[in-house]
Amino acid sequence: MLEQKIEALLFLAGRPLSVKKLCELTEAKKTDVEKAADALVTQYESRSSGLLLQKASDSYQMVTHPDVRSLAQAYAKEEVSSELTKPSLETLTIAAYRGPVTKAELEQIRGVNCSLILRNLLIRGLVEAAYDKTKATTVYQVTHDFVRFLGLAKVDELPDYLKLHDHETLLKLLNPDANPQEENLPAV
Amino acid sequence: MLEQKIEALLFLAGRPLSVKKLCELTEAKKTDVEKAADALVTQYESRSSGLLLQKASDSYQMVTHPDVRSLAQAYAKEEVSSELTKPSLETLTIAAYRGPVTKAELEQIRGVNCSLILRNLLIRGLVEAAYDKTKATTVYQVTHDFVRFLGLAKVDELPDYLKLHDHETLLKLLNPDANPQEENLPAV
Amino acid sequence: MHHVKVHTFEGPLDLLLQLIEHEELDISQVALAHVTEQYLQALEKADNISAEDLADFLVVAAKLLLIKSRILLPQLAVEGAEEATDLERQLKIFKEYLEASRNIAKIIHKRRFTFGRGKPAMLIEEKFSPPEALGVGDMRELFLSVLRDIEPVIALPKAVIEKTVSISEKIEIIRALILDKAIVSFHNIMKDSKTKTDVIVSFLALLELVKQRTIVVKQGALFTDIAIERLDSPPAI
Repeated sequence: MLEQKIEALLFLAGRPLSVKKLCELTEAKKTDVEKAADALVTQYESRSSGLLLQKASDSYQMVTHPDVRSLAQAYAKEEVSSELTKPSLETLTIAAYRGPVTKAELEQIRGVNCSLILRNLLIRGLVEAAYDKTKATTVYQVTHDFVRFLGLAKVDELPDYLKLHDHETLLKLLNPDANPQEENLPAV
Repeated sequence: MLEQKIEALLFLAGRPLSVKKLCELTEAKKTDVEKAADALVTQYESRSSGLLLQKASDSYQMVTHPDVRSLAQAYAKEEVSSELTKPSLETLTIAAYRGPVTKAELEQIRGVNCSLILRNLLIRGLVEAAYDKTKATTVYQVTHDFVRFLGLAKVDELPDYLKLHDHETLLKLLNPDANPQEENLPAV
Repeated sequence: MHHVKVHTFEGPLDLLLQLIEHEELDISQVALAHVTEQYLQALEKADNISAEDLADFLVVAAKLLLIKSRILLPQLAVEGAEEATDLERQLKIFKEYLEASRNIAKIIHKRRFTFGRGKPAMLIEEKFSPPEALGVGDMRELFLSVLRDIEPVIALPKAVIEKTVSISEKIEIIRALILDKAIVSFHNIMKDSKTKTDVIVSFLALLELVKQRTIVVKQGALFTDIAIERLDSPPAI
């Protein structure tokens, strides 16, 4: 059971975890944690897995097997530089015209969950997150780098910015008071 | 070797990867990728691992095992809102057993219009939409975020899956002529 | 006719199933005919049915009506057998998935949740990588297409049967139809129909159009002419 716990934690962390940290998280003794982690290291070596557990002086890390190194690099490249899909471009555009915008607003506008797309736009440095104290939530907007890439000084230089930023259609969708029929929307 | 590659990619990504994406990255054929990934799913289930590979529709995700739920939840600092209304649960059930399913089929089974409930489930990320070229219409299926509530490796491990996935009476209802070529949904 | 207390119901099939199970009957044509009146009463008392759900309830009401009339007046039972057995099958299938959804609720209740990782495992350096060939003009077009996609969502609650006809008025129409005198009055409306079967089939067709939200049925009072109006906007989604 301790082995499963350590395995799960090393996967979730994706980076080295010290023995001390593992002891805290699993509420187990140091000797037990080390014994279980070492057993896991052996287990990963013995089955021909695409993963390895690496032991450093006093920490453990789950990593990809050296045999698949080039693939790992291909994946890293893919995450940052593959062509943006249409849903991604739409989300980016909404962040530009409507930003700073909350995730909930983005999702109302697009009608689908945007978690994975936002994660990718953040990694690519196209969108940045900030904490809005008034709304008490995270808001998203396009980065300065992206605005410069478009050849603009500020985002409000986008064509029809004023008209589209507060377009009537958006207000109807996002402002339930302006649209009393929205009360009929069933809770999920 | 393909299995190791897929295992490494799912570990690196942490998010779901589609069969299509796995094919691109491994430069392997779809049938081979699916076979290898399914073998991995079984392998993770059979060894008492702290991890699980989950299959939802046409993608795979590496996740922590349900047995270490409380530890993993505490570490991931993830709030789980699994509260689902009755209509949501019904719609998700049909999508899980019958997916990919059209809106017409969903409405035929539930006897009510499902537009708003589907939109809400799409926004919550529990259902995803895809375009089915053969049927020339949009189809809906459950996502990893939903399967993660269940703690199962695959939706076909749900009770009575075969009966409800390939329900004889259901097929008769949807297609009274028992002619699979004809797409004629009867008027309700 | 005794009144049955029903719990909150989500849709017409949910309501039907509750009524049949309350009577401890198996799903059959006879059982459906048996609960028809209770179905209409429950519908009348319900005040939380939105205008757009009403159409779905009415379609089922029409089928119940057909089943009941087939049993009361077997001489009508020339056509429409398919529609009658449809509802029986539909309800049986609905019951299967309803039970499955209860099983799923139990599974979720065990809280055997699994967790993925929010970020990639390796340190992927945040690297500015803009989409190639994306200009401000493209972005304007994209934003306009997003707005166009929203239009039907906003229109959705409007693309329903107008509330001018209250639920109880519509229920009266249907209930009356079950009685003989209603069938007579229906003849007046459908003067051109040659047989009684024609009348019922026409009525079902009418309700199907209501369901598809292409027309609005209005009736000032019971037994006055039913006015049929075409809705301007087609259904949104």
